[in-house]
Amino acid sequence: MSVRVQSDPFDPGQELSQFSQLVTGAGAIVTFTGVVRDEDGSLDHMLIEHYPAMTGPAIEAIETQAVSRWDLQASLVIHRYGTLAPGDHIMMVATVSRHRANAFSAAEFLMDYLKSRAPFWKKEFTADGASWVAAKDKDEDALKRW
Amino acid sequence: MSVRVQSDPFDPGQELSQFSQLVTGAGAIVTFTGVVRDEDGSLDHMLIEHYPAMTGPAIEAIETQAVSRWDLQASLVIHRYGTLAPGDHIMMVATVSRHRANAFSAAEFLMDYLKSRAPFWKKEFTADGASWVAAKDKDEDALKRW
Amino acid sequence: MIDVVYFAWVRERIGVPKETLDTTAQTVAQLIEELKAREERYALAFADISALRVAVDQELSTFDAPLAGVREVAFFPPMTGG
Amino acid sequence: MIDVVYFAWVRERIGVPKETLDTTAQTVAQLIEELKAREERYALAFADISALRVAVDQELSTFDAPLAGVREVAFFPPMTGG
Repeated sequence: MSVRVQSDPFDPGQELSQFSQLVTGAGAIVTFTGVVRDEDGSLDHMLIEHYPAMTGPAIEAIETQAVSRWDLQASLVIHRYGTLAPGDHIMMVATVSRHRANAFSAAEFLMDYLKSRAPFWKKEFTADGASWVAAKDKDEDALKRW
Repeated sequence: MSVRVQSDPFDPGQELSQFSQLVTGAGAIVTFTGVVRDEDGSLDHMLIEHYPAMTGPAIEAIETQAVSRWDLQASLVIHRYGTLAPGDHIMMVATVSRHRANAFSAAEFLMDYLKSRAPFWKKEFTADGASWVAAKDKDEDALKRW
Repeated sequence: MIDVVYFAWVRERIGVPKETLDTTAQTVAQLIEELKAREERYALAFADISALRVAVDQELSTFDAPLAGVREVAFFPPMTGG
Repeated sequence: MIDVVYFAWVRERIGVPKETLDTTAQTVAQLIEELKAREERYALAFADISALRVAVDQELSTFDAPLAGVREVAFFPPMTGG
């Protein structure tokens, strides 16, 4: 189980290579990588703020739940903060389980919780100015299925 | 959209690195990697047989469905045949979409179809002899949700 | 003339991966009956067709599929990919 | 004495990321009332608490949470990670 909260970029491929070496006896590896999206070509950059004293422990708590609920052999969460440009990788989740359904469910669960329960806030900067990204009802609703 | 059926090993990390460069404007990349599992430490190796004239077209048909149904920007399926040892990577699926739910659903759909509809057959070799892996009812049932 | 191909334990029971047959069968089911009547190894391989799948010209099909114009029929157990 | 920290637009409205307060508030809700009474910028930031979330000692909490023994309270909008 590992959590990394960092301003530095990361390489999802390299992370998967390292992560897949943790797999012993497990059959299924799932990864999710989030990429900064430029909805309509107007995004200059994004600033991600977080709550350093809370971020790590909050993600660890989420990960601990996922590991026990879906019997994961290993899990990884990476989340960036600071300045990101369109196309940059924001975050990544990886899970390993004996069975594919568990690996998929755990990765989706982690994503849903990171969206709405990990203390990150995004501010978008466009030619028209800056604005905080509002939380989406559907992201909050996504938690209800777990 | 790409399909590779090969006996050579592949590196999931390197595949994800290359695949993630196809992402333009999309927000979510999901990968699934299947690893040869050694249920009880008795597996020596596995032999995967396939139907060369059918395998590529069958997977392409599945992928075409996934791309249109979940609005994927890109997708990748790699599946090995031949001799594999415990811990080897058997196959990999990657999907990219604007939204995470689509990328996850498409990857799970591809996996479920590859399990039961792509013409591969696994034979396991242990100290006690060799036997063909039987299809599981739950894998067939998994198709019903789509 | 039609090519018939076999995979996995079907191939092992029949003993060849592929053969070209001269047949008057109109459907896959009739082809199976013809084969079963031919030799014990076919009778064994096709004893329980609920345990078998068939592809006609490389597409998954059903046992009542017609063979007119078909070049290749494949018999195999349920697939175990992934 | 209690540390109060603010994030995102709450921080921007209040104008500081962190302050240490001497308060007699027994709950988070009472602390908010105390702050709102203090200055316009607080009244603005806390105008609609349904748009806010609170963490007490770095754990997500509720507005009726007691403050006895608490060292840090954080106010912020709903989170947008991922």
